Amino acid sequence: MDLLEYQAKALFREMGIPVLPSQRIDHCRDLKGLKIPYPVVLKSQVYTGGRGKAGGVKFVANTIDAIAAAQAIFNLPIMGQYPEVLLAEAKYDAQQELYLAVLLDRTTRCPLLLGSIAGGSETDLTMKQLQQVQVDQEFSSFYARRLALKMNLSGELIQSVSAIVEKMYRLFVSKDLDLIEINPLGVSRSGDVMALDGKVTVNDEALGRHPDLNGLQGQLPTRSPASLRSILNFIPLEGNIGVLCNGAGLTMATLDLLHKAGGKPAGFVNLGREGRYGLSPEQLQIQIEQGLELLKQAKGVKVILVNLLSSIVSASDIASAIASYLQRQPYNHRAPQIIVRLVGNEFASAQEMLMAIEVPTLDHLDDAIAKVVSLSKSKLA
Amino acid sequence: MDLLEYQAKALFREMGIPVLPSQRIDHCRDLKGLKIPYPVVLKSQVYTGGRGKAGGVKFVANTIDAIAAAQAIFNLPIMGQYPEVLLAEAKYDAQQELYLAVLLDRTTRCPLLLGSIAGGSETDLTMKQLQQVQVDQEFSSFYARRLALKMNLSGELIQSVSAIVEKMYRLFVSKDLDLIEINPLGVSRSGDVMALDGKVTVNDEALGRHPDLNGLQGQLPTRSPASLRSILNFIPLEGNIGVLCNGAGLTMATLDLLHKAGGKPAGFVNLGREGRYGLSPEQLQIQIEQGLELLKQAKGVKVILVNLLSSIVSASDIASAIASYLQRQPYNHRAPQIIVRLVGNEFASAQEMLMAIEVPTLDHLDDAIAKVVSLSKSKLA
Amino acid sequence: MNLTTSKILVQGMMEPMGSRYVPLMMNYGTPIAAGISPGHRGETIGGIPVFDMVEQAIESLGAIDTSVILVQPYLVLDAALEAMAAGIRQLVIVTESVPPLDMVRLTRKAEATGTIVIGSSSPGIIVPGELLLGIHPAEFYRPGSIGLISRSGTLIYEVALTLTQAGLGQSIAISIGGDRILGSSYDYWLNYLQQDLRTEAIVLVGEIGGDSEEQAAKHITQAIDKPVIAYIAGRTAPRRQVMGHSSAVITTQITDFDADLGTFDRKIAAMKQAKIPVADRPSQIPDLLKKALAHKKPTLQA
Amino acid sequence: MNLTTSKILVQGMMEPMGSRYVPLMMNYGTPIAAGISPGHRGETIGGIPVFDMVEQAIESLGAIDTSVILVQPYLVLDAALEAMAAGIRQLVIVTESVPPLDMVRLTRKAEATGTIVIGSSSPGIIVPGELLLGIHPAEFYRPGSIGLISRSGTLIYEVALTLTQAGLGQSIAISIGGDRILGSSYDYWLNYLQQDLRTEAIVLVGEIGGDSEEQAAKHITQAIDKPVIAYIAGRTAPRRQVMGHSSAVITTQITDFDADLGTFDRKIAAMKQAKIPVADRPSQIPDLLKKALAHKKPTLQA
Repeated sequence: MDLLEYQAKALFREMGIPVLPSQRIDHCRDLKGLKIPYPVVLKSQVYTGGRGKAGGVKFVANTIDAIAAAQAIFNLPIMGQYPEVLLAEAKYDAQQELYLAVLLDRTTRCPLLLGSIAGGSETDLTMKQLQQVQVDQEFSSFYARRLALKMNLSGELIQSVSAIVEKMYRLFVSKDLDLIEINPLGVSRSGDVMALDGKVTVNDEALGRHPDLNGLQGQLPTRSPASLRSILNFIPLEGNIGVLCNGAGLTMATLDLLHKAGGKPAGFVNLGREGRYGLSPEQLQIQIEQGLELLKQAKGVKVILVNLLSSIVSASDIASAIASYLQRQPYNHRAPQIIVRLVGNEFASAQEMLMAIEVPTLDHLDDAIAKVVSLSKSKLA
Repeated sequence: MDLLEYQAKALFREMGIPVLPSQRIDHCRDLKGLKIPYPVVLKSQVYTGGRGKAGGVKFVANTIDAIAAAQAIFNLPIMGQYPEVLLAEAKYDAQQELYLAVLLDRTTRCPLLLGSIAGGSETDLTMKQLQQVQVDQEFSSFYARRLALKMNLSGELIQSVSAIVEKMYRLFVSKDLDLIEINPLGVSRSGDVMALDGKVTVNDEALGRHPDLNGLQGQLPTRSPASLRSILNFIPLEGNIGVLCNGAGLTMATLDLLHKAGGKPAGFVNLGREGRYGLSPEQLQIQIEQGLELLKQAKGVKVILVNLLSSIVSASDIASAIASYLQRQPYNHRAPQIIVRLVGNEFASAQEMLMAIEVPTLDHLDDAIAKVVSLSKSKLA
Repeated sequence: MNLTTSKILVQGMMEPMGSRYVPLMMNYGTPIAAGISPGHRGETIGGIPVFDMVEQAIESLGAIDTSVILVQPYLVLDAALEAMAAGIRQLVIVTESVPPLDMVRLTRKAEATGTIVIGSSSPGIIVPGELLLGIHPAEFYRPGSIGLISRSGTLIYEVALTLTQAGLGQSIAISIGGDRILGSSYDYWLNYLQQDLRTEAIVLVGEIGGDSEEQAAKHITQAIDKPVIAYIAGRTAPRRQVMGHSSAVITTQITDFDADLGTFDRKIAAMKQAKIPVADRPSQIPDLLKKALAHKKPTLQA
Repeated sequence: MNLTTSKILVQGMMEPMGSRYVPLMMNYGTPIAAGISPGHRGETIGGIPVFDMVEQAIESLGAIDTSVILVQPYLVLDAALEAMAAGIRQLVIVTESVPPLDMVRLTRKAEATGTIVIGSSSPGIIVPGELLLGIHPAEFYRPGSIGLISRSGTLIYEVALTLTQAGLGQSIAISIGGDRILGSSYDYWLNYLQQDLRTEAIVLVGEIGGDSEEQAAKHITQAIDKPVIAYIAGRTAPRRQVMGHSSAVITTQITDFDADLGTFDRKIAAMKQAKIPVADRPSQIPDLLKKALAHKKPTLQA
């Protein structure tokens, strides 16, 4: 889960990372009660980068300018996103702008500290310019100093920058973050440092144990792991075949096969692996129904392919879940046609059950793919 | 630094260890604004144990009784201590009372979890009755479960008690405690647990990095380590010889020698080792003067023995610090006589300087001891 | 990993996954000696005794080789540390979505203690006809000589089924797990299969994200001389970058697949460079295997 | 501990203790190769180069054996971890009052990496006439054959002075440190002295609190055959229990001496049981030593 800049900065403040005085602006009229002295920077609060170039950041010197600028920013989409809030922040005179980040490196299974003396929004950072330090043992401040030295800092900046990196790391660990980034970290003429912009991505899997962060998304905070909840998502693509599948690998393989056969997926619902802690056989059946409903309602879906493999839910249980869903639907001649691919000892009875309600049911994946693609191209669109 | 029960419970509450609704009572009149429904327990807030038996804990059923009981408790010294505040707390119906503690075992260099199913204020716990678990690697909850099993708990109590132990451990580490104790942990008929009394000792050396705890002593919180500050303490004993010494080992040896020679120490000031991070040679000289002043003002001090060994402050610098202190004193025929023991290359010049102002100066410790003891027994008391 | 003399434990015995999968493992003949669920000491499931803690089970039953971990995601780290502290050196973590920083701590401890960890988010290991350490659907597998490794769950079932239907049984199938931070790598299991006498050929069922397939390709060139066939899922998967302002720098994530970027093309290129035949669909794997085995056999007999 | 081929580093070079004690060590001939103080790279003290980090110094000067740590108490843990991460395996921590839980983490890492730690709160090691790793006052010591070990600072100086004045020089003097959690034990240093060719007899200068003297007495019976003389300070020290409601249970503390209870009587009893002569005042130590050496010599020459 990504945080907006003002949410990230609230965490920075909590951890003692210096940030400028700032105020959240929900409406243009909030600017009349602004407590920060002018000049002020107004920043669009969106989840994407590049807002500066897009016009989402404006410096203003008085209330009249501020209201005009805020109106413009509220009405400016950035990568398709309109901001719901702006951040009004004091101006800072940075002599130098650094880039700092902490993230988890999957290959080495270690947190990585990243830094560059070429920070700032204009910078196109590449792997090569970034200095890296692997936190290969329990963290201690010297890892942060190691980064500062690799960044070629010297004198008092070694201590002031590594102190920031250390706080970023503590935040990273204490809040289970996927990423924490400060770009730029402004360095003033006197050597003081200030987090001028920040990005925080919270790990979704750990969100359940951070109710404070969980609440930032506007959902009710919960203490249960993500995998214990059962919120299904439809991920839209651009074709006309809906896919209901379980497991990321099998879902990807199914999409690949559809493409290869000339089909165009309209999107998919992945019910997830069976290792999902809370997923009982009964819940799998409920999720099949929810998944079919999501696909039915999705834009452009003409044919649905159900491809499910399970070690504990039999083919006939899956079939009866599909059948029970379909039997509750009012007749609609424009409803997507469903093709089911099932396997296992009970395939025959499952096939019989579904054939009886005119749902083609196959056990070979390639056959099911061919059937679905051919239907998706038929005239009955 | 020991915390009072109500301070310990504030930490418990912060960490999610269940405590009863309670209210701090500074004056009897505070009881009129009591927000906890009667019956209520009033408890003397003193640093020593055994207050229950001493009459420092009273159950009261209404405001009139409460005020009378509070007056009695405020006027009841426990081991010589009068309480400055009381704690008014709800009553709890415990079916069972457990003992739990976490402390650091010096020999194994590991935190120890302690527990007994025979908790409560009446219990005379001994090493043998207490179950112990060494936290020999990074902590994880299973250490707490290991304690619960050793305590012979079963069923749901394993989880509820080990959850408390885990929170105690987290508090122990996050606040640098020397000791955290819950005694008793009440267990209700329904299996709920409640910390009914608690004791927390904060590590003095780490206090500088916990300004929140540091402030509890009524001093201004500071972030510097204790050894960077220079507060000298006079530790009173019962004789008439004051000792100014540096280092615990040498101070103890000096006290032992005085006793052995028939002398009676009135107390001592230990200037500490030279490894004290912030102690410069100049500060050592200032501390010598402060130490002498503390000893001069201490009750019963007739003779003062100065016994200082240093690798960076020469005998003549020590001598001049003593001389400069004495020369600033107004003449007082009852001021304690000072005997100085010094060593090193500059002993001769140091001796000369001090002899000139009639301060006997010797280089052999046994000789200095003999001289001091003989003076302490002389008629000029 | 030693699968032959295993005495096996299940952590999370009385929790949802335990009660669901333990019967499957038992029916397959897996020698489960005990289950762990704090507070449930003295109970039994299908004759298997339950203990409060791992060390209690060991005290009562003697040393245990392997633990299958089925507890909820936030308790996996503690369960694994408990097992390692009790001397268990083989862990199979079936639970999905363990927080990555928990896995960092877990794998660090595993390295320090010499513990083999499979998962997290792994259906585990199946030795067809002999042993099920995890949740593979047994009916898809048949004993044979093909070793399967994958990061996927259901996709490895699909491939096993395809092989079984083509008359190619399996010597063993292992999923190293689908979470971001994993206890063991393809490389470890490639070495295992290389040494496994029953395995004649290997199928690596990969997917986009990360760089473990690329690493495996390199490792195969250097250390594996049994035939290897690869299949990589995700050629057409949608992409989304989530890293931040300088997002393209390190890593990106694929929407809903919880996989860092490691593009399909890069993985295929790595396989090609290592001269590993790549199937373009699961149903092509049996043919490629048969070809490779036919080609390889004379060398083996020479 | 290897003191002969030492290339030495000082962490905290530009901090108060560094600037105060480094000249003393240099004057004594200690081969200090570099000092560390973040932000001071490029500066020098008495010709010794200063670096920002330990690894920088090693990169420039080659491997370092030993680091003397003089940074402030809350930075000791990090300094020690930095030194260990850079491969240094001998640490002398002079700084006093390091928080105990920091020392727990420090010593755990030291054990894992095979690092010898002296201190915290130790004046360090002196090899009279050769090497000063710490802050012992050199003028109290003379080269000779008596090995000194202690937990104290100034008290070990007192005993050394007494020996020197009695014509008994010292082979080496080590304070293992006065803080509650220490990196190395008497036992380790007793073994060192047992093997040290120059050491003919050992003086153990103990004090009340803890049980390290009791352990040492046991260890001497089992593993040390050079003569040992003990002196224990604190017979008359005031006591105060600070542990809590069940205070007598585990440990108590002696007012202002920062020492857990280990009573004088118990320590003396342990020494008696191990047949170790105990001096009742520092000035008695030379006589006891001379007796022990006279008694022992024939055996050694036999």
